[in-house]
Amino acid sequence: MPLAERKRRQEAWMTRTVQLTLFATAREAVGASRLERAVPSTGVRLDTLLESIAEEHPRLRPILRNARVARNGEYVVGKRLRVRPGDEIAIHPPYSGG
Amino acid sequence: MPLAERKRRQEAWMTRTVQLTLFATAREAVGASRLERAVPSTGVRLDTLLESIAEEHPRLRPILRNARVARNGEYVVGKRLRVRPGDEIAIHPPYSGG
Amino acid sequence: MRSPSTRRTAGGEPISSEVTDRPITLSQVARRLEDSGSGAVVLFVGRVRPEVQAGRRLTGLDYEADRRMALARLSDLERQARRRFGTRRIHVVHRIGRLRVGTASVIIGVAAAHRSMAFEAARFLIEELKREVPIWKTDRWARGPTGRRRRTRRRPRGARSPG
Amino acid sequence: MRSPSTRRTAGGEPISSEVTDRPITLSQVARRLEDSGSGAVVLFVGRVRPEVQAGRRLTGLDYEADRRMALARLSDLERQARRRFGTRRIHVVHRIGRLRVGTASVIIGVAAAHRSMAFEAARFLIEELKREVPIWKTDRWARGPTGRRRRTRRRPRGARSPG
Repeated sequence: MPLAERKRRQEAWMTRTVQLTLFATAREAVGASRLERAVPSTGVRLDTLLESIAEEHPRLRPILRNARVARNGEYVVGKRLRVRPGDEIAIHPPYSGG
Repeated sequence: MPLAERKRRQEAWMTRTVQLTLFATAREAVGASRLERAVPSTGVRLDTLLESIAEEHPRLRPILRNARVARNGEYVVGKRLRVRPGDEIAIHPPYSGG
Repeated sequence: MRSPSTRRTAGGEPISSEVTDRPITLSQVARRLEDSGSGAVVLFVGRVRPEVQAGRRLTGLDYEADRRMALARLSDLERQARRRFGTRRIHVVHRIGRLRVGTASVIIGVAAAHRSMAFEAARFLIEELKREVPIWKTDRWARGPTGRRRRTRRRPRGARSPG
Repeated sequence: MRSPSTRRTAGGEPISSEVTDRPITLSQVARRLEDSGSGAVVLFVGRVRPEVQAGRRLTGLDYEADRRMALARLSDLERQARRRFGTRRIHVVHRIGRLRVGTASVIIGVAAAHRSMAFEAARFLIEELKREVPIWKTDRWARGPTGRRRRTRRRPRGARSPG
């Protein structure tokens, strides 16, 4: 892990936050490419976290239904897993590269 | 038609010859890439001409069975057509380019 | 992106693909395929195609990527292609950032012993790249609002930029 | 071969293909495909593959062509490919003469609006070229007699040089 990333995660852990990175339509719906959310040190369920963000940003809701979600660079299967301080969540709308 | 070719044909017509060009296995079977044969000004049937060449060069016979034949740059369909002085015949064994 | 031969995935596998904000060229990809044992090389270049829609002219596409995951997925795809088609060399470069019409967005190169392997692997790589690699494009039009390019049913797949 | 844009078939159609005894390069073909309306370019390079058979090493291939007819057939194939696949640019170069292992013998380039057209046309062109264009190769081995390369049943089609 690069030093910068390690440092960022350490800070996030100390401030008890999760970083969300939003791409493409998700970024446009929220108006930002990054969001930070404080979470308890015991963590929070991923679906709960995403639901609270969708409530603040209703345009994100339909996008989330078709998006893949990754935690720390790995796709998440099911959204019931727990997210802890220092985790990095990425929201991937359908890809359109090439 | 390039000048050189026009000239060659004119000469062939005057000497009443047909030029045969042999490629690949046909060339190897005959040991030459060109043959010249005198033909009457009324012409000769292509199959008769090829048969007389195959008699001189027996190794050519099986190759002719699988070869395409062209007259003046156009494939010959059936070998009964007449070849006249000045014509250019090409013997094409199966292709292997690429 | 500078020294691709030393980059590795989390699992330690070398990554040969690149996601870069610099221009990409055929020769940069062809160089990576040099291999005297390969009888066939297939190269694919995807470029931003001009388009006019409702009187508006497409001026370009903005590409973005989840770079770390894109490299990991590309490296997965390379591995899959090698296994399925028995290829000898693969190199994929994808450009991101603001690309004008006519600009190359992706170049895929495959070297293999035989041509069918090289053709099939190159086709596999571009199709899977479009489906499985976290890269996105957004339309930029000369006038009026911008419209995101989705994998949409409004247009046939691969309509504007087949790359 | 020097000014291909002015060469024409007997029917007056421009011939863009080349049969040449000089080295052929990717960039010479890519240049001929420049076209801002094409979203996809596919290039195929066929090269002489190394081979060892019964202890003998292949050192190269000798290519010969019925040049006039080869150009006419290539130009037919280009026309067919344009019609069948709707491509925008096609350029084919085939080298003849004595080619060492590792040397490019044929390069096919296709530019089209969409990638499927370009892939399919490139594949069509190389398959048809091998079947329909009067060009022949002969093996050259390091020791022992030479053996002509036939479209033979002894080896799978396209065994050594897929180009």
